Amino acid sequence: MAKLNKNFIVYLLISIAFICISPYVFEDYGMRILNNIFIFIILAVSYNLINGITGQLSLEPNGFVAIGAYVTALALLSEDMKWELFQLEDPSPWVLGLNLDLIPALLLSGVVASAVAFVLAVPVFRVRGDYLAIVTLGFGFIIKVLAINSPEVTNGSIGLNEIPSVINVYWTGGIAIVTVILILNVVYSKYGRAMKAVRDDEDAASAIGIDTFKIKTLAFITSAFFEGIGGGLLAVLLTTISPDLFTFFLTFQLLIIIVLGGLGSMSGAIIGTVLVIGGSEWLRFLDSSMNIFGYVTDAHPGLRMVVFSLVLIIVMLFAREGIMGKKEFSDIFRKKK
Amino acid sequence: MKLLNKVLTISACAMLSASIVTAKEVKIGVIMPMSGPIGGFGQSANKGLEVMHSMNNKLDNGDTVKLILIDNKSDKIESANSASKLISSDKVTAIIGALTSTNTMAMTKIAENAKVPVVAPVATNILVTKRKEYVSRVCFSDAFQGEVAANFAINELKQKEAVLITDVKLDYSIGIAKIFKRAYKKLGGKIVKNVRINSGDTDFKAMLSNLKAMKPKFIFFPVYSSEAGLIAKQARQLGIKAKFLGTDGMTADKVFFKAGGKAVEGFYGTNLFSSDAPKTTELSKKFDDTFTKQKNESVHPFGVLAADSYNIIVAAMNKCKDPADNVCVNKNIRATKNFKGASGVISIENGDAKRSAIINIIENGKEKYLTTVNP
Amino acid sequence: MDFITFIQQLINGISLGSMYALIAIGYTMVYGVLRLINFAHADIMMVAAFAAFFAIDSLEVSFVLATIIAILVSVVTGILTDRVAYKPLRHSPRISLLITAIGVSFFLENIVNVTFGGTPKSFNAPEFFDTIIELSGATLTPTVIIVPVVTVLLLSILLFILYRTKYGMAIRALAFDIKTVSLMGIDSNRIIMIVFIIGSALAAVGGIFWAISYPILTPYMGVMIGLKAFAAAVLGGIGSVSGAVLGGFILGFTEVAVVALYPELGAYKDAIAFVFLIIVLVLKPTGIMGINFEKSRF
Amino acid sequence: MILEIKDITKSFGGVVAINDTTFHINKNEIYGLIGPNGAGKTTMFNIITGNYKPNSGKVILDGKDITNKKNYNIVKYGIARTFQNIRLFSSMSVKENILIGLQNAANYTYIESIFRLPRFFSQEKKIAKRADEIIDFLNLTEYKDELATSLSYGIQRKVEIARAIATNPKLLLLDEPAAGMNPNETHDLAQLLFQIRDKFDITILLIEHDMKFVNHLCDRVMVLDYGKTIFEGHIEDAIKDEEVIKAYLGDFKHA
Repeated sequence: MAKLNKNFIVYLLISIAFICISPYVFEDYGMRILNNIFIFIILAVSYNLINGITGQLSLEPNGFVAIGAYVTALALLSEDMKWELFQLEDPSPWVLGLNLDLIPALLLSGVVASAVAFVLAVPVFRVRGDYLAIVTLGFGFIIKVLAINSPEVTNGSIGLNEIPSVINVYWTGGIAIVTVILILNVVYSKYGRAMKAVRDDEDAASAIGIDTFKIKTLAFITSAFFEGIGGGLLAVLLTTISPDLFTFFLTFQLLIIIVLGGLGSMSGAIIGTVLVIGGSEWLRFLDSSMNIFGYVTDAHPGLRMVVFSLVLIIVMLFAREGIMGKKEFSDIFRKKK
Repeated sequence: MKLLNKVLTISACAMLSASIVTAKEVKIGVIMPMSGPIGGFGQSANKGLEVMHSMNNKLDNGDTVKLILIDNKSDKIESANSASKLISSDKVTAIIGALTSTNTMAMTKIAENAKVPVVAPVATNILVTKRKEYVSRVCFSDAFQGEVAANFAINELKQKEAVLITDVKLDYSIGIAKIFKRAYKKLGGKIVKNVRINSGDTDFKAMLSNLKAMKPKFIFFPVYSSEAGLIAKQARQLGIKAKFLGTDGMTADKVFFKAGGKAVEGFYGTNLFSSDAPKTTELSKKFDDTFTKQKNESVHPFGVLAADSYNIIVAAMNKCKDPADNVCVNKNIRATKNFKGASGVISIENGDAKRSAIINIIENGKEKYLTTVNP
Repeated sequence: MDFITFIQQLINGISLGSMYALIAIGYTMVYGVLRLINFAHADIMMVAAFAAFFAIDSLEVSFVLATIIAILVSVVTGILTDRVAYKPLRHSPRISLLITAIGVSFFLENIVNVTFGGTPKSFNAPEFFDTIIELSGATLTPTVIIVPVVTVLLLSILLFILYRTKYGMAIRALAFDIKTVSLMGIDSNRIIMIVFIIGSALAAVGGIFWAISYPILTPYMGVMIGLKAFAAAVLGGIGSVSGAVLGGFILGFTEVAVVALYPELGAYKDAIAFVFLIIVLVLKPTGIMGINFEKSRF
Repeated sequence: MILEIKDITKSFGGVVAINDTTFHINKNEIYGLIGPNGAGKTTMFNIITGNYKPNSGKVILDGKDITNKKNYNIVKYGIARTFQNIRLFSSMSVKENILIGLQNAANYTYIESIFRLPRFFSQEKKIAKRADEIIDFLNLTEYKDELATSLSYGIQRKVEIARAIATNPKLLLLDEPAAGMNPNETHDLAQLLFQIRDKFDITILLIEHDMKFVNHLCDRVMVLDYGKTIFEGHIEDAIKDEEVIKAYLGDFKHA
């Protein structure tokens, strides 16, 4: 434990230093990608808690991110702005009344997302394995259908605009660091051990006195909480949200991130985020026409997505441990000793 | 975190090497959904842009215009990233895009902050240009089209009772429907039924069977081509005999005609442009010919509008001493008066295009020009 | 609702339900033998529809030949999916298999997107399917008769195979216990391949019916259909072929009934399948046909 | 009397696995459950540990009826078990596996762990110390940080027993603890079980096929055959019992 902490503090200081100097190093585009990376680190690390640590393949993050995004957006928009934005129906009274600062708004996003997760846990964890995947996938769709069909709350498919952009990299980076620390705190506690036990062998875990339903629900709620916060940050970063932002594609991206990084490793989730979000920008050349040894190919929009799905399959087939396996940065140094 | 640096450096290098400058050139960024759920629309729009660019890629002062296309995968996050990249790394002077209103609104804030003009080809929602200094569009807004449709229904089709089919998943559809409802009622019409569908649905038979029992005379359905084609086909299968009026989204893709087949005969549609309409501008004819020659297909409305977005930016650049001066270019874009574009005559006021609408009727699987409505 | 409309809606429900049923069978069979939700199954249906589209539009072959080509293409895709992506993971944790299945699903969607372009394609079915038959007010097209008849026919053939042939016995045995079957000298991989062939062929038939009824194809068309068909399979009792068909019909009827009786809920139509799914999981995880999870299947 | 099994019947789809069985185990006893394959021994274990619900009958632990309790709660009442095919947590070290057994001994809440409140540290320290004690007692110190599933069979058995002891049980259920061990290892295991009984003051119920082992270890045995009790008492008497001999077809000759 002590050793882990010492290493951890070094990483923490490096990260803080990096965040502090980043505005002087990167231009706008770089900063935008960096903000994206930090938000996706929040999402990936919390997704990894339920998916990698607890071993429950849930496909719901898009739903929780959507809840978080809408709650934060509604809390930050002024009453006048709401009247102006809502084109289809008048905003409902509690939507108008919801008016908070950024931090309480983000916390509320997390709380609402985890409350929904709590309600959902009952049908989801009644059965094991694959059903979890399909129910959570369905839940993501239902959230979208609700967002589209509740214009008095969400402004329907037009969505919400003009969300005040009150964050910068210190916010996204800072919240990402806090999220990583809190989730690591869960992982390295008796609850985290119980989650891993559930992943390794659910029957044995139960036979050793672990209430597996409770543990899975805890992981699910915690993960939803931070996904909600990440969603809130995403809304503020983009300044506009609509239901089409929260499709299964978002979940798929997170899945690639944590699989590539190594299911169950928080460090892996961070590396995966940098690779996938950064790499997705870098791989843009795949979509445009290419000049390969004088032979000019046609542009193939969408080729990037083919590459990503292939990466996912190949990692699963040939390198199932991903980049980090189940290890963390600190473990690598410990092995060297 | 080193890795991040590396990735960014590599991507920067890749971008630099891709755009080695030989002569002086001005850059226009293009953000289009080339893949993802609405990738088809982006691809159609981009074709028009390519053709227009091949016809005219020089400014009056001899500078070359370079287009930098970025795929936003039909996604908001990507749209915002793309705008950021175009502005801060590629240093573009103006941006064309990003097709749908929702994706466009994800990038306008970034452009607004950087004072880079955005010209939206087909983002029709009224919010897109509202309170924006640097955002303009060449299409008319949902409000105008909704009014045109209501007027046409009452005055020309003489229909006082309408069934309204709205695609709740589509901001475009709800935008038009809302204005239509208001205008139609004002003119003495009555909406007898308001039906909601979801784009992506394929089976409308249950909904249409219910409608059939009502024996509707007139149906207004501001929806996109796929759904419009399927609704038309299934309505015919069920024996619904009503007059249908659609909007520019209906005929936006030829899949409407193909899938609809015989069922779409006699449908009315409001549009910005019709390849059959009398050519009001010289460019319109020329563009039409070149497009057909190059792409071997007829012109797509999204393609023409993308081409006109380009034309208006180029015209604005020609009026500036330094064509790369984004503030000047924006000023001139927003001062566009009676511009004779490929899609017709366009004036821009407060960022919104003032332009005439056309009404077509579908005959023999083609749009046939009926009338022009001026604003 | 008057009687004619009622009959009309009944017909609508039957034709929609049979298509869900055809696709649900594939989910239920693969789940039976591999305990895997084959996320790529609905995309195999999409591939079949595109193959038929390509054959008719570009190769300009007849509809019948196009159907055969589509079935062959989807069967090959199904076998390849199993051999390349699933077989190496037979003994790995289930989560790996599921993630791979999601990857395969995305891969198929995007490879079709890149190959054919993202614009929706219109499927040219023979004129025959557009014939309108009028029956005292209610109207039919030949599809609404052909689809349910073919579905029931295929189901009967499938049940015959499962209960009366050597391979069928092996499939059922495999669904019961994969380890024991391997010990008994049955080549389980071969049986799994047969399951994929049957499932993919049925998906192809479903895909072509879908393309005839709703002649607009997109690379992402399978996503929603797949989710609904899976929900139908769970509703009927996953692992049971007859249950899948029953579930498909129930879902089809419910969707039609909701739109017909409560038009204002029409926009929530897509959520119905998931509401079913959640209700079944809470009340009776074994589904209507009630097959015990750890006991026999089919 | 620590455990009382009263008239337990359990059937699976018409097949009776256990038929009206009654027995009891005294405190600090080592009790053997023997019988041929399919006799219902493991089913009995699963009933005691709450994995199966019996069709009728009662399980009473230390005077408390635990018949229909959930399996993870039964651990709290004081019953721990090992499995026939060892089930250690594959991603964890030996120590972590044992810490899982100490799960309920660590007394802090989820919130306390998220925010690392003081009680987290004191409790974690407490269970880490306890885990080390158990590890030392079972001579597992050198394997402490190894991945549990990478160790030899015999060691894995010991780790599994250690994990069970960590839950602080009154009654320890061992499902074929000597399976796959050579005579030396079996002997050591027997000694270890005696020590465990004495040091941790617990009662042991075990299923075993190795009659020498049972003979050496068990105070009393019960012989099950097709769900029926055919003998209960001292092992020496069991070997002489005709019905037992018939059931085993001479398996006892080696004993």
